[in-house]
Amino acid sequence: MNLEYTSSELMAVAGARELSDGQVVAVGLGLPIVATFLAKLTHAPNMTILFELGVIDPEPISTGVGLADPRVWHRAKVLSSFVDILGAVLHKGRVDVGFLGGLEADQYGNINTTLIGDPRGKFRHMIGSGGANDIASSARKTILIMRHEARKLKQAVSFITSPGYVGGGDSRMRAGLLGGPSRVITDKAIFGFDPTTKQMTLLSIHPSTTREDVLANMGFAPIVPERVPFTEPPTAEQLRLIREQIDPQRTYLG
Amino acid sequence: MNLEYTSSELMAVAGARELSDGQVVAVGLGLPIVATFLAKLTHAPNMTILFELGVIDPEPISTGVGLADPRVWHRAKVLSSFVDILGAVLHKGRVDVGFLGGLEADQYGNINTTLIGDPRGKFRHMIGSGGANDIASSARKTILIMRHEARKLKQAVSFITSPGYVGGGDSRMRAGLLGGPSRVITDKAIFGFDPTTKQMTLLSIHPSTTREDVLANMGFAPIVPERVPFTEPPTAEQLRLIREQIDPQRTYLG
Amino acid sequence: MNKLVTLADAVASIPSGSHVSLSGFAITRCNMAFAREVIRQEIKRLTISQCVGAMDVDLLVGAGAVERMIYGGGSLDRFGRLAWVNRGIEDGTLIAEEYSSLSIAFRYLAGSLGLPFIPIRSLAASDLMKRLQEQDASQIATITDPFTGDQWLALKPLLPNVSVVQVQVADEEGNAWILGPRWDNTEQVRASKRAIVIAEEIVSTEVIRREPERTVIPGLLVSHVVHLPFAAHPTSVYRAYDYDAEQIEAYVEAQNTRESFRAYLDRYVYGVKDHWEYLERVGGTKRLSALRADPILGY
Amino acid sequence: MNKLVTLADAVASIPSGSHVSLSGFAITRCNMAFAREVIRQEIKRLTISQCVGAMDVDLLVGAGAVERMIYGGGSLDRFGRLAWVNRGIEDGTLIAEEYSSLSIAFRYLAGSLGLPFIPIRSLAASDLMKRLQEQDASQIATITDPFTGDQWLALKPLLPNVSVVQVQVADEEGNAWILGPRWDNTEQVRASKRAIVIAEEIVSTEVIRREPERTVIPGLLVSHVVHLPFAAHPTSVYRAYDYDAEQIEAYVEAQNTRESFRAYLDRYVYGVKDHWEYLERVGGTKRLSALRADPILGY
Repeated sequence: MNLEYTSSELMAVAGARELSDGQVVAVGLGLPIVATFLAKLTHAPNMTILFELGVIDPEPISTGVGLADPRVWHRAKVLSSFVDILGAVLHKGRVDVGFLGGLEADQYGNINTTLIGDPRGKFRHMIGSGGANDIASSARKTILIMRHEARKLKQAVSFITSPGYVGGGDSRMRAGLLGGPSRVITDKAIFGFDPTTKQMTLLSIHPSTTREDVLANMGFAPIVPERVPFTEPPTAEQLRLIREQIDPQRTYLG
Repeated sequence: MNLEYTSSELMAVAGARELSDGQVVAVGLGLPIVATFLAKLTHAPNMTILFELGVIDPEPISTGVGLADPRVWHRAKVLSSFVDILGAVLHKGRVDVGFLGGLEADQYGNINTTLIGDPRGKFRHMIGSGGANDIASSARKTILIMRHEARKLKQAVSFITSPGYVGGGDSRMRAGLLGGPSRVITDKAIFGFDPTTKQMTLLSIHPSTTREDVLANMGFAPIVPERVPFTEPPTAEQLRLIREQIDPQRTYLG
Repeated sequence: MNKLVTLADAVASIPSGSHVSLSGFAITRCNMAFAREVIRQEIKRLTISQCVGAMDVDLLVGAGAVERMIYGGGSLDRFGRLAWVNRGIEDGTLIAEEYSSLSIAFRYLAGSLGLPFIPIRSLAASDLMKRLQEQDASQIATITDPFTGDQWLALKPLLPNVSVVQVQVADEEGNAWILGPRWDNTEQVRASKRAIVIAEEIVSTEVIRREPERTVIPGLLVSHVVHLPFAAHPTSVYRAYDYDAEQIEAYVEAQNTRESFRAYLDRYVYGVKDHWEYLERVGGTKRLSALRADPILGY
Repeated sequence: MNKLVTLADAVASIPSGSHVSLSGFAITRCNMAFAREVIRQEIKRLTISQCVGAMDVDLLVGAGAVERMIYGGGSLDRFGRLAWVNRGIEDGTLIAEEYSSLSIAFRYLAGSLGLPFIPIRSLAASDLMKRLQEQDASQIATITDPFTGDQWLALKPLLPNVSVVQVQVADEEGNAWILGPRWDNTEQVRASKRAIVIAEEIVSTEVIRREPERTVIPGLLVSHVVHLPFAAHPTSVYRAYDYDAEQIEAYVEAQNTRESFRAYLDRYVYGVKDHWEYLERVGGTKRLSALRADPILGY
């Protein structure tokens, strides 16, 4: 069976697949919300979902316009505070997966959502951290979803908002940080990280693209194993859930 | 007019007189509750009353059996937590008056509620601190209500549970503590503290007693000014409020 | 996920030697049925922590289940003293680390937020601090405020193995509401590795979702949920039932001697096979109905 | 004590140069009417803090009322960016101390509890930390855990002069309930010297006494209470009204140039004498009725 799907839908499905039942997941804005609720509605019904501002286990009516929208807090089991979610769950060390979107990332999974350009010269300021730095610092592992473009997957980011493996090797651990990035999911491929050097490593290529296309659109050379499989495509049921239930207004899947 | 009253009633009235309208008062068990609610019902209607376990501005049905009794939380405006009351109000520095009962006190207003006897030998263990140490450490000032006996007003207490002026002079300040005791109200007299040496100083003698009786029943010699007035007796209205409204079961005024 | 189990199963999850934080305060919301079951299961060498020592810990100490207490003082309010705790301290059979209410609450708070330590003004210049330093110098330190140079006391986070918390309302996942003041309970639960929730009422998660602002214990922290009406008897649960003055007085009377206490245990702990038999022994439905809280007053 | 005043009187209590913490998060519970009145009263040189920068601060920055921001990043969610904040940072006219949500929340928490500083794992190895250290080395320090010898970052408490908080329900003393998540609001209020409560509904203290567990802001921290329906418009207030998408889009459109923003201010801030005239200008009762929250859904 050949299904039509968008690259955003594939990213959401790939993200969902990285989550296991019973995990505690801190979710950032955008596609991570779609991916997380897809997992919850399929193979991970006992997952606990956290939004930084004080929300546990909502059943969103839609993805809303963002975390400030009561549509995404709908039917939550807990409505509390930053200190309760980012402090007593995340900083305490109880978050299994932090699920973030990114503007720019480098080969060690360091994320920039603060500024584009030269921080000491001309730059354009963006959204900043929110809870992203906190999640990237204290979650047991982090998954990043972002667009695959050479100007976004950079050798070095303009500004490290949320640290990945910092300068590679054991530099993250030496900075006193737990966990670290486990996956980067783009619209062309899925990456992991080398266990020793902590460099980004190609894990799978999306069906619609090629290895050359993946590598030509990156600002650095990831580790590429000899055999790289294709990413598993979405199922009809996953697409139906995304389109009819999770993001019917196609806010994030446009 | 000559009114009959008990020494406990006089102590409660004397305690109430030390409180001003608009103050934030952290109240311990026993007579302090009676004194504080008497002030609230008379000259200090805008006083804020705190109980350590998470209670603000209750209207007790009776004094109950203690702080664990819902009768004393009745009609509170806030029901929260230790951290909220002892942390965000007291430790933050917002408590004007801490109102405590004591088992033993020494000439510098150090309070013992932990043990009687020799802490390194034979002793009898009592109630310990609860919030008393916290209140004595962080309130702008502390008022103590206790029985007037030589074995309770001691040269040195067996154990400093809640510090007063520690060793006198500036030793409290040097320990990093705010405020300090302002009054000790017993069933025979009212004491203050010398502004420099921080020794207990006789301020007034209750109408039913004498200067000799006061001094004979203390384990140390307080500073005694040349002229010591008599303590002002309760009014008929104060007695009515205590007996009919605040402690009708005479739990504390027996 | 449905975490409902029997009290016996929840208690059996606690190995001897564990650090357990209890939710009681003097004579209210005490883990009494829990304590009775711990005694029946012969769990020993417990470390018990709570801000204000309560009837739950005194019963456990009296029955020999406790090795160490970390607490801020306590009593049975006007009913009496924590006689077994006091005696254990007096004769040296109980290791007691005595703090104040706020210093225990701050230790739980530090534990709940993953802080390495927490500065505090309390305890300074007191014999509480002196004795704590003598007992175990590794629990309290002094630290210099890096911004002002001032000296502060620093407390270590308190990290119980399990928190046992008596609540009015929970769902089967452990999402729970506490009515009335919460004293140190929410920090205890967050500081602990896991929590056991003992609830007077179990409601559908649909009810929890209706007022999620009230969920002070999130289910993700909870390992077991026990549905057990009158679990705090003879202590009170605000808006559920009042304390049973006669039964607390019987306990205080029993505290007098080893023998009278043994008789108390035989009658109310060892002599009943479970909580339901205990409730019959203290007077059954008739007595318990008399304790039921007035819906307006809450006690 | 009755603390009810007009918005104008509450705003007049804030001198230029004050540090004000705002209760908004992106496009919800923003202090919009407050910000408009601050601009009309020409209060200047404010320091504004909040965990997540929101529409309230962007309007204030655009109108030139803000000298310095202490915040953890922010946006107008899918509607757009904090364009004035961003531009101020880009051209150097705004001093911005940028943190993360938790590091701001912890700074408020330290302020609220009277802690001299608070340790945190966040910010380490990030350029946020590097830039903060360059900006003002006195705000962040490293500290050694006295128990383990580990190095930690220590943050200074955040101590605003006044906290302005948009709530659903308050009494005339300022005892207030917040429905929905509270993000950093309760720590902001406790860390601040005093608070101004802006309430959609004023209830009798009798109502507050009925469910005192819900009182997340105690009146003792509050200096002024303002009763002002739709005070957060065009942002939302959970269980009161939804965001006004058209009006937020009009704001985003106006962010494009100095001129278009001046026209926006003339129309919605300077061109109206008070909040009631503003509400008429954005469509009056007909428009506002359309935004009223569904009683079940809450938006």
